[in-house]
Amino acid sequence: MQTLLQLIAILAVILGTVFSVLGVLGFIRLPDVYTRLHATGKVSIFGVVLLLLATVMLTPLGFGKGLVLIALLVIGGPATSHAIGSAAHRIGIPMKRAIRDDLGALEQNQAGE
Amino acid sequence: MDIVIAVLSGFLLAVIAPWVHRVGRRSAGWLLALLPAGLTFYFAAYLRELRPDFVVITSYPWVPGLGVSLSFYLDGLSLLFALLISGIGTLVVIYAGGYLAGKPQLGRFYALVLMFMASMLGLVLAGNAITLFVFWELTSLTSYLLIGLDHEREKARAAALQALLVTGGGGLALLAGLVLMGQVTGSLELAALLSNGAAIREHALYLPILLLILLGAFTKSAQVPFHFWLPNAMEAPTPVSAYLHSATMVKAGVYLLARLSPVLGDTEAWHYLVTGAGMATMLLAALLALGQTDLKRILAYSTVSTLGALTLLLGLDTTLSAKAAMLFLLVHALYKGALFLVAGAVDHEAGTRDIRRLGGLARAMPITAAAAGLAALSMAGLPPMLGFINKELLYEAKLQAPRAAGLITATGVAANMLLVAVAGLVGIRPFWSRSNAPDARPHVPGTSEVPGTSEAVHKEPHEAPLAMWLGPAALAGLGLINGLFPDALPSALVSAAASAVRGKPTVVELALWHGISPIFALSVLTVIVGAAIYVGRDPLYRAAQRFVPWLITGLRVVGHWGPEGGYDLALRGLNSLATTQTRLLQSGYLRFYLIIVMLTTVGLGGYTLLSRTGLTWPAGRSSDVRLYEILIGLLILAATLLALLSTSRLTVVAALGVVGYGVALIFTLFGAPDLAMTQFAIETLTVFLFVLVLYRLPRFAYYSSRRDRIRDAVVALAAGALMTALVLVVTSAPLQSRLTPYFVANAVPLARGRNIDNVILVDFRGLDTLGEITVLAVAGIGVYALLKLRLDEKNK
Amino acid sequence: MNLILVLPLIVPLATAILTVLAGRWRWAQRWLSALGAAALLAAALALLEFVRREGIQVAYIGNWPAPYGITLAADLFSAIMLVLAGLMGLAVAVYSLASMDPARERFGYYPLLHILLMGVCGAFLTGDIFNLYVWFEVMLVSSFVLVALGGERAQLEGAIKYVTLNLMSSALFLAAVGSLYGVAGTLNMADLAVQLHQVAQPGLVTTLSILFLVAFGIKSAIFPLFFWLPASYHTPPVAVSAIFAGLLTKVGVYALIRVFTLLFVQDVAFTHTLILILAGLTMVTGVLGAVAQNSFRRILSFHIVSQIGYMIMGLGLFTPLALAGSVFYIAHHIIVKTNLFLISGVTQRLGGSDYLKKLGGFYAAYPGLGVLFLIPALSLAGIPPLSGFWAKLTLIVAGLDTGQYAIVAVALGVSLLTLFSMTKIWGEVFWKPAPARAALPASQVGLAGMILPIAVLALLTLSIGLLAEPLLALSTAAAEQLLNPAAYIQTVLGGR
Amino acid sequence: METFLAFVIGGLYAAGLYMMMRRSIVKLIIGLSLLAHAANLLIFTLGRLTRGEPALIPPGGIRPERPIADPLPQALILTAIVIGFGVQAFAVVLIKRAYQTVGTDDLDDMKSTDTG
Amino acid sequence: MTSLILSTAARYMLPLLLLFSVFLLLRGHNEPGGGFVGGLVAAAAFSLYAIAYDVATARRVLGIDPRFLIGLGLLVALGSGVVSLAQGLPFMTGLWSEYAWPILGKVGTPLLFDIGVYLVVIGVTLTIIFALAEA
Amino acid sequence: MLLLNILLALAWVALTGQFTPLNLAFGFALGYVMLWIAQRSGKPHGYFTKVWQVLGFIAFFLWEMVKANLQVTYHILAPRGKMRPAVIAVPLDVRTDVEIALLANLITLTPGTLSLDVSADRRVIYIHSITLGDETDKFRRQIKEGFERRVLEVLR
Amino acid sequence: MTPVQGLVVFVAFPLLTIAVILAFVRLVRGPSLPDRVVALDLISTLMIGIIAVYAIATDEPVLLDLAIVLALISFLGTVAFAHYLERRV
Ligand code: NA
Ligand code: NA
Repeated sequence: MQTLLQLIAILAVILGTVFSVLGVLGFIRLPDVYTRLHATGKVSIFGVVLLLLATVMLTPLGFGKGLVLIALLVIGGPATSHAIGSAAHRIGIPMKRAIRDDLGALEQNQAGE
Repeated sequence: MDIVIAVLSGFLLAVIAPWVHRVGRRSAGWLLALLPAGLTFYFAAYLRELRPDFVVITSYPWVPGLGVSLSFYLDGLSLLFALLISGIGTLVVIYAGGYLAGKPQLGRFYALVLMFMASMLGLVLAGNAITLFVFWELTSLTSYLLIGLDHEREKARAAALQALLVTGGGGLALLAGLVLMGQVTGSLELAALLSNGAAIREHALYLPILLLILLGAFTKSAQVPFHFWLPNAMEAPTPVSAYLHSATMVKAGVYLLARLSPVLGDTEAWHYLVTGAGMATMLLAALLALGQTDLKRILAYSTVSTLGALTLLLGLDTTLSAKAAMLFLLVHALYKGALFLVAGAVDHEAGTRDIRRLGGLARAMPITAAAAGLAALSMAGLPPMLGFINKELLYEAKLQAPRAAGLITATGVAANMLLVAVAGLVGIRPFWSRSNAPDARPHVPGTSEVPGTSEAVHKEPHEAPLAMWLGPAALAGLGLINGLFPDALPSALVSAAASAVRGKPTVVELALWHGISPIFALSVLTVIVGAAIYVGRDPLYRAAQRFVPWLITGLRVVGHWGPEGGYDLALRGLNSLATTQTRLLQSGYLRFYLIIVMLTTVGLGGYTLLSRTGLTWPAGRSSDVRLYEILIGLLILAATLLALLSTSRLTVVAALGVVGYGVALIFTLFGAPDLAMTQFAIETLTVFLFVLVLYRLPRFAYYSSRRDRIRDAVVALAAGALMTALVLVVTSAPLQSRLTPYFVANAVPLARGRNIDNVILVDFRGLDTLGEITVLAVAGIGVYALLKLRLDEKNK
Repeated sequence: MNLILVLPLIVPLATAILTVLAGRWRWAQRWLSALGAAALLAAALALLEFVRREGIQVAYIGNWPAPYGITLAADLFSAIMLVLAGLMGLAVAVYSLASMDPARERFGYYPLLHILLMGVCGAFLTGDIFNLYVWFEVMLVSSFVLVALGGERAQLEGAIKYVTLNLMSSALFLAAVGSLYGVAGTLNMADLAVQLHQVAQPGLVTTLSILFLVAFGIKSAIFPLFFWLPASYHTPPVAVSAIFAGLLTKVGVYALIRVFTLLFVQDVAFTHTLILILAGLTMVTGVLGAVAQNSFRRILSFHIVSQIGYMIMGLGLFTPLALAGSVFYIAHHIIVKTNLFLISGVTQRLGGSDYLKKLGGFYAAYPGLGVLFLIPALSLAGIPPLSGFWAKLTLIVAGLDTGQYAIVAVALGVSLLTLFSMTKIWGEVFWKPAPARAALPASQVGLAGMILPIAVLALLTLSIGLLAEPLLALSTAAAEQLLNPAAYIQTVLGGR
Repeated sequence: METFLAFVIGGLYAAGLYMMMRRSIVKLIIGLSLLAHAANLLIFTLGRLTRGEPALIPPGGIRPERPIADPLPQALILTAIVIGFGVQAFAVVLIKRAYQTVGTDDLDDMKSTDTG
Repeated sequence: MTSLILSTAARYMLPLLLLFSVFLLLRGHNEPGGGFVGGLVAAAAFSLYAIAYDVATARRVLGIDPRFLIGLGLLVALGSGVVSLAQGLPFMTGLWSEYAWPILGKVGTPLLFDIGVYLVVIGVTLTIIFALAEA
Repeated sequence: MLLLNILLALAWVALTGQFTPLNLAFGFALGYVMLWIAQRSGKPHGYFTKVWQVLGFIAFFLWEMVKANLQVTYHILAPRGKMRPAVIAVPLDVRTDVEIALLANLITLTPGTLSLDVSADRRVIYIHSITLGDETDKFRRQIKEGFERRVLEVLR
Repeated sequence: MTPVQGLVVFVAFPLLTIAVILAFVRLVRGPSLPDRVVALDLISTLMIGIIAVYAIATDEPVLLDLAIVLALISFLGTVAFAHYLERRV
């Protein structure tokens, strides 16, 4: 049992680290703030959640706290992404290679009226 | 009655004097004069006990911690002064009641003049060097306030300030000299100083002490080159001039020289310095006196000349010169006091003090004229006045001077000739000259226009009231009576005083008639030439202009650009130095202030660090570092750099956040979770605050030039390097905390907490935390008030 | 005797809390403030009397023994300073009742004043170097707010400099305290005094002492670190200026004297000579700064700087008499300088300006006020027999004793220039006729409340001058305690 | 690690001080903030570093089981951080008000109280 | 316009944050935490509300003037120190109840002190943030 | 409400690590107070305890999350040309704040999508998508039938 | 040191730190302010991860409390940032 937990934890640490780094890579590579939000809001958070999972498994006393943290990240992360994304859109940060922008169109209409 | 009461009573009366003035109205002067009169009698009572070795010492502790006692030392010298001070004080208080009648300043005048009198008594009676200095400064101060009595006039204010600064500055030198003397002898008591003269004269500090004391004495007694303040002090009301600036205060320097001559005198330095200064003052002031047109200024310069003569005599430091000086003191006080009061009466009655406009007043003011005439006779040294006896004694003393007797005598005779002419100018001309047609002589520069003279108002003159003629009459009368009976009072008084000056019993026998001698011949010559100068002053002046123009020019220069010019220059220099310094230092540029603070820190701290500790590389600790720790450190530095360079405010705020998070991470890594937690929270809130505030502030602009930025960077880097060096040096040795083991051991058993950090915060060092939350509370109140309270806008 | 030591902290804090909670009831705030200030003075007087009779007093906060917990310690020097703080607190509290505008009262003036006093008292009482930092901050932050309270333009400009430079000082102080712990492993000052003698690198201790010198030097406004003071002290309401002028820099001086008698006496030839040089420069630059000014409070502000030079001159000379002179000087200066600021408030109220050019005619109109001005002004200039004379005399005697003629010459010269400045104010504000201008609606409301503390302080100045011995004896005793720290160390570390 | 941090601390001090010397009041406050970080890190480092072990005593224990990081500097820094926060909050608002009242963020336009 | 998503999130974050803040406060004596961090977290909760809704709503939720909290907190902190004076012990001496309370364990004046800290921190932080956000 | 309260109580127990009934009760009480504080800002809500729905929901969600991560990872590593970002308006059936917020969060956490904004009348949600081709309608259907349905299931 | 701890110290830590630095690079480069805000948020998220694995490395579960504080509070920070982003910066 202990070994199994250890194994899972090692896996979680590795995966978590990898996803975290990947998320950051995406954050670097992706073209505009909206797509970058996908990278950070999902991948990095996922990576960190995995790391937390490892913690939950390895530190018995940290069990509850790890879960609380995961919950926090999962609730807070999207709200954050949303807040930044909508703010960016409202102050007019352009989307790269966008094929459609309903919200932008709406705002233009309102401005036009 | 104790002397201390005699001295201090004046202060007490001064406090209630304005009230007495208000209640007593016209009779206030007479009422208030009761005290000085009583004091005169009190001191006169000591005359019965006068013997050459007469000394009364009383002492009360005052500030024993500094060796200061309220002790008084009454001997012949101080008694002579005390009598003059209280006696003339009586007359002046009465006189002022008439002179200043109806003026709003009169109440204040009473208070100040009584305070002055008490201070002056304290000065001459003080038996402790510091006590003497206390009274010395009080006389300067009261003089300041009295010169500025008519304070709405700018010239009065300027003259008052000038007198204060010159005498005050000298006073400070005096203080240093007195303290040094005290240190040499181990006591500040006058008696101790007087008995330790030899020790002081042989001490390495003798010359500095002498110079400091002389500086005090010379400024107070208006010796060249510090004489200029005294004529300017004539801005004061005439009773003040008569009392302070002729009879008493200006003699304080002379008193000091006389008092200390047993201690400091009879050395080469003393002879040269004191005699030299006295001689120069005597002659120069006599010359300048003759050039004046304002009655009071003429008197003032002649006073300066007399002060020079007195100083000269004390510089000679012989028994004869001491006698002469003491007698001269008395004589001068009597005739000059009288003449000043007369001048006041004339000004008061005729509306001007310009001698070119005064004449023929004898018929309208007979008593005043008589007093003036007697005083002038005494001043000119004519028998049967006391001044005659005095002049004989003066010449005798000068002829017997230990050094350069010829030169000294010649100068003395010349000065006296000039003063005879001056006596005619002030005592004779206003009363008995035929007309008051304008004088042909032009005004001598440096003496400006006649102050206090309302040119338009020419009243019809008549005799002054009793209060105003009593003083001159009494003083002039005393000059006559004492001249007639010199062996009564004057002999005893001068003997006692001269004994004090010489430090050994000295007997003086004065007589009106000494028989025909070379000295008598000199006297006669003096009077004749003096009279000739008086009569022929205008042709003489024109002749001087033609044949010795340099003399006139010289006087002009002395008047304009002499010491007084130096005073003005010093004052202007001080102001411009102050302005320049302040503009340079207090420039208003915050970064300049910061640079100076940093340079001070780096300079002093760096110097000390380098000179007191060897900067060694802390071996062994540098290797113990992990990769990710370095990365975090670099992250902090990179974020710092970003904060430095970015022009976007919110980017800077974000960068700051990264710095804070990085620091918090270091806290985390090195066992400080509480700290990290707080740091994370605070950092985020700070970012929040910055965002809240900064989004309303303008974009970052680069205001500074490239050169400024480089300069600032160098300074900042130097400061950073100092801190780095400090850390390296401190951490190079291990730390043995004296406190932590105790905290660790007692956290659970005594403080009942397992988080030692928190236990320290709320228990072991709870007081820190109490202070800390107080700071927070204040910050909260402050921010709220700053944001909500806007007086500026309300006012608009 | 623990209670009597903590009262100077509890009383102002409790007063501040109650005035905060009193919130909208302005009358309650005012009464509480005055009562609290009076209580603080009473507590301080009781403490002084107690220390005088029973010797140095110690309180172990939290009942933790020294050096582990925070120790409060009151020797004579501390007790004297506390009494002065209480006295100034009461004077300014009463003055504020008459002069403070209701808007500032509503926005926390009274709590701030009392917390300021608490910080000052804490600094005087604490026996712990880090705790000293905390009290400095309490004092500073409340002074920051008081400087800016009202938000007038000059206030804000002055406050920025005041805040920035004082924060520099705090940062340096903090770094120095951290370093001290890093070197000696302890924070209790008595313990530090013992440990610092055993440090392996004595040169490092000297270096740290320089950091303290600069940090406290900024707070006490010595040359060349004083810039914040003339930039800001004249900007807030007069009551605030007055308490600042009286107390704040003196806390810096107190700290300098404390650490350079207790902690940093390893290299006196270097450190104290440096202090002496700085003292001279401070006197001169300060007084010259004053000469260049033309407003009442600006002149006074620069004179604070100059006078600080005298206070640390005694420290630099480092003899019992010199230190006694410093203590005496501080006591004299606090009373006199606060009073002069209070008077400037009266002239401003009645004359409508602080600029000498726009003032005048006060002697003719208010001769009593003239006398009340002359007493502190002449005392400041060292005119005998007022308090300042004895203070200067003590220092001068001490300087001549040690053969430091240069500093004595500077001290004497500067006192003449001080006199020059004071007569400048006297001449312009009191003697000069009032300038022709539109008659200002000079409000006489509350004037009596403003005059009362002025008169009391003037009387005190006069009394100290005429009867200097008690204070001098007290100062001498305090100086002896300072120069023989063994008793202090023994008392603090000795028992519980 | 102490050696390495010494340089980080020096860098923070230098940067903070440099920022304080700018003419813009906004930069001034940034400088103050950096300075506070520098001071905290300085105390932390001077208290010597111990990796990982917080000053906690396990439940039921009397003493920590392993050698712990010195909690005292931590407590000092905590106090300093909090004080710094209060001061900074006030300073930042002060600067905002100064900007609003004076109408510029250029410190060179705020000299009237020194030179006026 | 306030974001619906944000305001909803804030509504659920608030109790969580408050809960956590009390947690930090109560166990600070034994584990990392304490009144200070606790107070900051609580203040963060209400600040979040001020952003997601507006300051007026946040004030209403708080239900008490934050400035009053400052005074109250200081009073509690000072009071916790004064208690021991009444017993003749030095200022701020820790006094502990002999009865062990549920959850909290034995309660002492240091905890009371920490509560004072907690209240002051909330009061100050919110005073500042509300005032700034209103400006 | 009750659910939330219990969750809070559990969170308390998890935080303190003391699994005692008393502690649970204390946590419950605390949570109640906090909720009471929170609800003062707006309208109160009622909840159903549908544990199985919740569990199913969580499983579905976790799966979607893994999918999302893999997908974005692909985009991170893949050449940029394949991205077709767009903002699409999707009409909403969910009404209450909580429903909308939950839906928005889920959308954000799952493949290729990010909630940007909700219209003022709460009838339209604007979603940013990385990979939308021209299949706007299909995208809308996915959202409505996938997430919105399940959100409604759980919350109503 | 257990294998997990070794893994954490020698692999996860450096990698995560590098990830933080990469995120910081975006903060430096921007280009837009929202990018920077996201970067800051990402950094705090990554720090939560670092703290979590550090809890494993040191076997100190109390560090998770720290992570919770960071998570809670950084949420506020980011939201505040975003909020004021909208108001003309
Ligand atoms: Na704590
Ligand atoms: Na305690």
